[in-house]
Amino acid sequence: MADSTGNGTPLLDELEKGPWPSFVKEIKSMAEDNKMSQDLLGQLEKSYRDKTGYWKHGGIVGVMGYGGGVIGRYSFLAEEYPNVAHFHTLRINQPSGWFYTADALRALCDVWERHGSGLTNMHGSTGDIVFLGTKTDELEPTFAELTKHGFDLGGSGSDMRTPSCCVGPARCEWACYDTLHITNDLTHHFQDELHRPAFPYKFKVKCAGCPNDCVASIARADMSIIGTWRDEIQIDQDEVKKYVESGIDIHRDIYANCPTRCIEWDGKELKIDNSNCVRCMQCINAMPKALRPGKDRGATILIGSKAPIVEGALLSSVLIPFIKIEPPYEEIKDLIERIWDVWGEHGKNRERVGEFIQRVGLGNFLEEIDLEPHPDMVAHPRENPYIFYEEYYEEGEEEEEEE
Amino acid sequence: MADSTGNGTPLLDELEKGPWPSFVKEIKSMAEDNKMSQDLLGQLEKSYRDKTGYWKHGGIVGVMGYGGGVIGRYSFLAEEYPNVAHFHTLRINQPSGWFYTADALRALCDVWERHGSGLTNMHGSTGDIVFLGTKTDELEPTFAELTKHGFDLGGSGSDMRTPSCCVGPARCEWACYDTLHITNDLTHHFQDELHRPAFPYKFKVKCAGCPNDCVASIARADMSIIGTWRDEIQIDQDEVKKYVESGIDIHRDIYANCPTRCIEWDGKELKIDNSNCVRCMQCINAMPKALRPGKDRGATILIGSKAPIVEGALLSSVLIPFIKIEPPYEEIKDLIERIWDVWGEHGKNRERVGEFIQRVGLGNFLEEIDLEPHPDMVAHPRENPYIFYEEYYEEGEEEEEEE
Amino acid sequence: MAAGTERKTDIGPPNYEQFLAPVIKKNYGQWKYHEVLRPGVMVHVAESGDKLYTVRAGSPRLLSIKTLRKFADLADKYCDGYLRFTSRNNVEFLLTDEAKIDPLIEELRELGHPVGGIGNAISSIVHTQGWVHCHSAATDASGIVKAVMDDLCQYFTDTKLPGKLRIALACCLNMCGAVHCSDIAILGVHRRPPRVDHSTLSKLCEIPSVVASCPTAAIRPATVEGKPSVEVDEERCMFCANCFSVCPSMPLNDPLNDGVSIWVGGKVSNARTEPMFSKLAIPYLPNNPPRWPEVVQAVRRIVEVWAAGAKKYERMGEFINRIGWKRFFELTGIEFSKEHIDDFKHAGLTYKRSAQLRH
Amino acid sequence: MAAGTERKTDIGPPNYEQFLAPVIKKNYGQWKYHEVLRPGVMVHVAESGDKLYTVRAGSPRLLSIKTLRKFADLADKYCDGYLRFTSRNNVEFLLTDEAKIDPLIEELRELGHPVGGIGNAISSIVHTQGWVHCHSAATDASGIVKAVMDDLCQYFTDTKLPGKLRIALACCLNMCGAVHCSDIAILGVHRRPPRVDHSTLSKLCEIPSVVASCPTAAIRPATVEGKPSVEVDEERCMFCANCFSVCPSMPLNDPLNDGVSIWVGGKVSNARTEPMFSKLAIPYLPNNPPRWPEVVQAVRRIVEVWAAGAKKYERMGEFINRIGWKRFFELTGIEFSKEHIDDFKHAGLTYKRSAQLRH
Ligand code: SRM
Ligand code: SRM
Ligand code: SRM
Ligand code: SRM
Ligand code: SF4
Ligand code: SF4
Ligand code: SF4
Ligand code: SF4
Ligand code: SF4
Ligand code: SF4
Ligand code: SF4
Ligand code: SF4
Repeated sequence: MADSTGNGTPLLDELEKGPWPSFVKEIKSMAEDNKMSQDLLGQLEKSYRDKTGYWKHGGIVGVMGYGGGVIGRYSFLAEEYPNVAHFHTLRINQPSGWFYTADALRALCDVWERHGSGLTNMHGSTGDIVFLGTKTDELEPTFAELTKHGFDLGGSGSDMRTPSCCVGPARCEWACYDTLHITNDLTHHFQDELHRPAFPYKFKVKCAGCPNDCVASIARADMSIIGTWRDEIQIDQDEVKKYVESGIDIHRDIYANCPTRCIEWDGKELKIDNSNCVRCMQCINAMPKALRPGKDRGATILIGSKAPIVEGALLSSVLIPFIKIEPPYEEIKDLIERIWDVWGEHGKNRERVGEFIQRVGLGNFLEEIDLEPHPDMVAHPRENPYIFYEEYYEEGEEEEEEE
Repeated sequence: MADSTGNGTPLLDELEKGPWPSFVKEIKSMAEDNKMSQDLLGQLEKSYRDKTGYWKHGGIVGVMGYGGGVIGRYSFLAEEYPNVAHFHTLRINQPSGWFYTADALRALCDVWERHGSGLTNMHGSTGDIVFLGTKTDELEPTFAELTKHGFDLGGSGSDMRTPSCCVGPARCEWACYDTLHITNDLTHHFQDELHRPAFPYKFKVKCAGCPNDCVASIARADMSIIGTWRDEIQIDQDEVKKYVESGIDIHRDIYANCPTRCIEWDGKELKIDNSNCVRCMQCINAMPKALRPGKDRGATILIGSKAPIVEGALLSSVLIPFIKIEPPYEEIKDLIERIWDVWGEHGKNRERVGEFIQRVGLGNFLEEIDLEPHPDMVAHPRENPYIFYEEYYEEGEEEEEEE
Repeated sequence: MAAGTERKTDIGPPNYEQFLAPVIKKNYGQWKYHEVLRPGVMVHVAESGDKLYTVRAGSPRLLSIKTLRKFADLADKYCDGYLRFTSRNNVEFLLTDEAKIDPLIEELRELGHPVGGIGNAISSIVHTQGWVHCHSAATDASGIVKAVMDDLCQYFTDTKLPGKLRIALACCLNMCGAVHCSDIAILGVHRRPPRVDHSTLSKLCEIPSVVASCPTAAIRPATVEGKPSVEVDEERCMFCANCFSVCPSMPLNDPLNDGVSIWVGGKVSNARTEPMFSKLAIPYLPNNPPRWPEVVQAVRRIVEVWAAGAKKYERMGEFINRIGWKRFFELTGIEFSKEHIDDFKHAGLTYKRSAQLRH
Repeated sequence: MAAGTERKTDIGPPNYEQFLAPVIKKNYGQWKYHEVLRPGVMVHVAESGDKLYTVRAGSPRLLSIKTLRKFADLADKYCDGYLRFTSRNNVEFLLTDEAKIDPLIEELRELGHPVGGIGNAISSIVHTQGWVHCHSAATDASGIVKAVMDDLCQYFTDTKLPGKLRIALACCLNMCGAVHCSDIAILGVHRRPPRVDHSTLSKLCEIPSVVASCPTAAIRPATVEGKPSVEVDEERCMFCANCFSVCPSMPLNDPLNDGVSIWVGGKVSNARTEPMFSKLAIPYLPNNPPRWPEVVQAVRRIVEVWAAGAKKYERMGEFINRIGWKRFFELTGIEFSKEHIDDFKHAGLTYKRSAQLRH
């Protein structure tokens, strides 16, 4: 029996069956020669039996000079499972686009074999490499070995979180800017903000190369950078015809799915009214050989998405309708800093920037970060008549003006 | 000069010009032989000069035994314009559908000539005949003469307001129920609630014969009764063809305007997927000779619309997706009374029923008025995870259940 | 009232049936279809084959009994005495004899009542009391309506618009004109916080109700010159006048600052799209009586942009949704400003939460 | 760490460029189009004509270093050492030699990693820690994911679905799995108010922060057994656990009442429709480890209803919007209940405010 108490894991064993790869097999295979994994298995079996978790609430622990990157974790069942009495995770900043070489991967494995449970998440929900569980006194040695191999910790707590991005220009024909480069650049530029929590709450950045948003940035990032274009969709009419011949029904599959119905097809030529195209990607997705984003590319910057706690979930909302994304990204860095300044000063504790904007009002927020209001920032103008006109005439003033 | 001060009305005179009928002409023509109208003209000219109104805030005044139907009004400029020192309006309950005979109209005119300004609104925004301005001691005599001619006062204050309805079956081919009959019936049935304010706030009822909603019930009534049908749209295929011949483009004008795109046209036959038709009326509106609502008719009952003060404007929301509307309307009267009971007991002062429902939650409200939840009541189920599960197991309970 | 006569109450409105023309009674609920014959004239054809002609004429709504009597005379002359008013305050003459339509229209024209408003037209402007009768008004109602309709009258007597266009006016945020769902809404606005009349407040008003009336919690109890009263935090006031509704000592009327805002894109019908609220187009235009030229011009501009760009049937809001708000602001030349961005309770839900944009 | 070695900090992540295959470096930003060749295999063709083959394999996300080393070996053997992971935690092998695809897939299969998830398929379930690592979990994460994916594996290895289907799981309302915009979301829920540990609260937590943490103001300061603590008004608690996030003495974990809710119809992409939140389908299913049969069955039923009814490309939410929620509840056999009706802050905006209904 792989679990330390020797009681067996009849419940977890059930999860070794079936066609999908089994996390139980993963834990068991480590449990063969790693005590932490053994105790994890034991405690988890008990959780399955009792229908509850046995981990204690948080705990501040970390590596020297860093405020984030480690999630402290202690067991309620330390006596029964002493090897997971401490079971902290390390968040390790992934390379942009989650690209690896076999050697880099092996290096990570070697470090973790020496210092932890040997279990990982590839990757965590934010994008980090997650080293799943070790003792407090293994944190520094792990960190030292990681940096030796060129890896550093990611974010946790009230800091900038590890930015992430879609595969972008590395493998995707639709990338409207270099998602990998800017992600790496911003991450390096803001190392201090990533490692030393000093914000009201977490701040996540995600970069998607086009409106398909393969990194879910609009739902999961305080700042979402989503590629788009300003000019016309590139059309190869011959390829359109080939799609039609091979069975695509332009009316049903393309026209009827276009949100603004700005596509026309007379059987010979596909016409797009680009002034009314909202860059949704659908027609391009459906006919990748025939259609491509325009050539004048950049991104829309949106702000403020998050999970529901506490005021309800938010999607990011438009902050900059269109911007060119080019190194050294000064304009964007500057924008980010202006946002942090205002939110840092006026944000409440545990108030995400999206909630902050709702509280102070987008109009006021724009003034503070020095951006002009633009109709693209709203789904529609206000419906309620409660306008804060900011000035009014005092008696006598009007006459003065007329002089 | 028609105004009493003899200073002339140079500003108002400007509004006698132009092709649209002029309210100034109306006032002036009365001012020739009615002192109230004369002073109204004078005070209004002064308002135009000074860019402000000169009426005082409210004032409780009325006819014996009634709590509503009269809006008290006093002038700030009583010295200058003594004949509008009091200038109360009477709200007179219109006949359903705003139908009159010439004689009935003349009778109303005669009453108002004897007792008031001779000015009216045909009609007020809620639907009443508005007698615009008279003195306190003319109220009772006016009322006596009105009842003699078969007219009674409408609502004002925190009562049921004068119900109103579209022209319905009297002249419209789309009426899905008898809007005039039910409006008249409900008005008579609830006379007490109409004349003696006892609610937290006003309660308006409006009846529209079909989803075109020609009486704006969904925006302006605490209870909106909107005709609809359950079976299939009636199609006359020959007439469809005639419309096509005369220039209707089925794709552009009909299919593309159908909210659920549930219409098909193969050049010969128009097909409607009635299971997906949302009864919007568009195709019927566009081809009234070819299409008609189904035969199994009734109404959707919606609740809670209002103007923005204070929590923001509301449209009515679905309370009963479909109901047959047939005399003596017991089910509907009963529903209305259940609503009034709950709102009357728990509503705050000046809280409309729509605001009340938002405050206590639609789910709780339904329980109180004894209606089952139905998916048609919501645009979509909840998005936030903050569910009030109303019960939980105590230790030991579960085992008990299993025994 | 003569003594001895019993005082009648609660008799309710007269039964509408007595006011229905015989052709209506006969074909009640049996109408088959209708056709718009020309501007302001339509015919309803019954299953029985009977025909009912309607002639619709514009009205200022504020009508003297003299004019009403003229309508009665016309009804007698052309319609066997039957007429009605519409939910937008137009008057409708109900004829069975087609030949009488022309002479009726001629007489109406002479009386100064244009015939139209049916079909793809602008109908009368639903509106309110304004300076004619209300204490709350931030602007007049009838005056603006007259000036705007003078300017747009052609769209009433024609049916050349893409679809229906409904304009409404309310003279204060109470919105008795129910402007909140109109293609174009003209709304009187105050822009100066209430000026508290400390000398009368404690006599006329209940201080806790006054404090509770304010949706932004701008009102605090305070003792002023020894008297219990209230204080307004002007920064928080958005001029809703709800405090004034419950307390006469909190007037917001102010000749220098009162004026008009313009809203667009609301609708009520369920046709094609669901009902929609109107949205802010122009936050403020001055009160400029007697003819409010700025308002007239702004409304015309919006109507023209819509008339030129909308597809058949397309209401204002549907048109704007199709072209996008950015383009609406470009085409009308209206500036987009901070005021357009919602900052009330549900503001966050109006932010653009997608990357679907026109560039 | 050997003395004398300088401690390195703030070096940031390794530069991704060193991990890019030569074919990627050469054609970086120059891809022309792609094609899905078969389930789990696609090719990207560059302007240069170069081709890059991707083989995507499913992963439990929780991976031991032993498995990772096997991936590394496969990458060396078939891909010159290059591989990546996806935003949904699958592993992708990047090949230039088409001939190596089959043997690679064969080896992956032997290792127990099905190939698929590309195109119109279900991809891996984005998920979280659950009982494996988190203190907050109302359910396990990996266990449900395994059970559900075992059941749906066919939809991963096929591309027979109408469009993409994204499932996510989060083990508590913090939603680290970002389930709020998923086609199907599985969400762990607590259903019993926090049980206050009065003996530790004043030591471990700041009472004002605890009180302030509650969005429904259910928490009041109170003195219990002589100690400062807090009291919970259970009627007002909706089990968000935000109090527990700021204070360990307010645990909500409860074996009897914890469980799972199911949500549907969210999406993230801007394709066709704007991004949407997931909506409640099933308020509560019990925790039934190890294989949560109720959850597995409910998810399958929803997937099947969608798969049978959706048009090409149509995501779950788009499908439901087309057929209407009433029909969704009918087709899935799920009962519509009070819990489905929103009663939080913006609840009123979710009521059906139109007469556009299917009857
Ligand atoms: C490890 C990870 C889940 C995973 O299995 O992948 C995770 C785990 C935790 N999250 Fe998370 N979050 C993780 C990604 C997310 C995401 C997804 C994302 O980033 O795209 C979200 C939703 C998006 C967002 O940011 O809103 C997320 C929203 C939260 C929240 C709610 C925050 C909010 O504003 O609504 C909390 C609660 C908190 O911050 O107090 C939270 C708190 C936590 C804590 C620290 C528990 C706590 O209350 O202190 C969890 C530690 C678990 C553990 O013991 O390991 N976690 N958390 C993810 C980070 C891995 C990584 O770095 O790659
Ligand atoms: C006369 C009329 C306007 C008109 O010119 O037609 C009118 C006039 C007044 N309304 Fe109104 N309302 C009138 C229809 C409406 C409508 C439209 C409707 O009924 O379809 C609305 C919007 C719909 C609604 O009910 O929400 C309306 C929403 C208000 C409100 C805001 C109520 C709210 O809950 O938001 C107030 C303020 C109040 O109740 O304190 C209000 C208050 C008033 C008062 C009584 C002023 C006040 O604050 O005390 C106005 C008296 C003016 C006067 O001196 O004559 N009036 N009021 C309408 C009634 C005539 C009739 O009986 O036919
Ligand atoms: C007479 C009147 C009912 C009444 O009881 O008084 C009426 C009568 C008719 N309406 Fe209406 N509607 C009347 C107010 C309304 C209103 C209410 C309002 O404007 O405040 C609406 C909702 C407007 C909105 O959405 O904001 C209304 C939305 C419609 C529609 C839907 C239009 C649309 O495309 O959105 C139709 C269908 C159509 O026009 O094809 C319609 C169609 C009709 C028809 C054709 C019905 C019929 O078959 O008889 C009638 C003549 C049409 C016309 O005027 O063009 N009626 N109609 C009202 C005339 C008001 C006026 O004087 O102008
Ligand atoms: C590899 C990956 C990016 C990465 O950096 O890791 C990726 C890669 C591609 N995505 Fe994606 N998407 C990836 C996650 C996503 C996500 C994020 C997520 O699922 O959390 C989304 C948003 C999902 C949502 O809306 O909830 C996403 C929405 C799309 C769409 C839009 C689909 C739609 O109809 O809504 C397309 C277009 C398409 O499929 O035609 C797309 C298309 C593509 C293309 C075809 C782009 C290309 O030309 O290379 C790539 C292969 C498609 C495929 O997997 O079927 N990708 N894609 C991610 C693979 C995850 C996985 O292992 O399954
Ligand atoms: S977001 Fe766009 S650019 Fe990035 S991988 Fe997806 S489809 Fe390609
Ligand atoms: S990208 Fe979207 S909006 Fe633009 S033309 Fe294609 S389908 Fe239409
Ligand atoms: S609401 Fe319908 S039934 Fe009533 S008049 Fe308008 S179109 Fe006719
Ligand atoms: S009534 Fe409306 S939803 Fe129904 S078929 Fe006609 S256009 Fe479509
Ligand atoms: S809208 Fe305001 S000012 Fe106009 S009548 Fe109504 S309450 Fe009076
Ligand atoms: S006008 Fe409205 S916001 Fe201003 S003080 Fe009065 S109630 Fe408050
Ligand atoms: S969703 Fe909740 S329980 Fe799961 S990892 Fe995140 S914080 Fe922990
Ligand atoms: S779980 Fe949420 S609602 Fe319940 S007491 Fe805690 S913070 Fe309040």
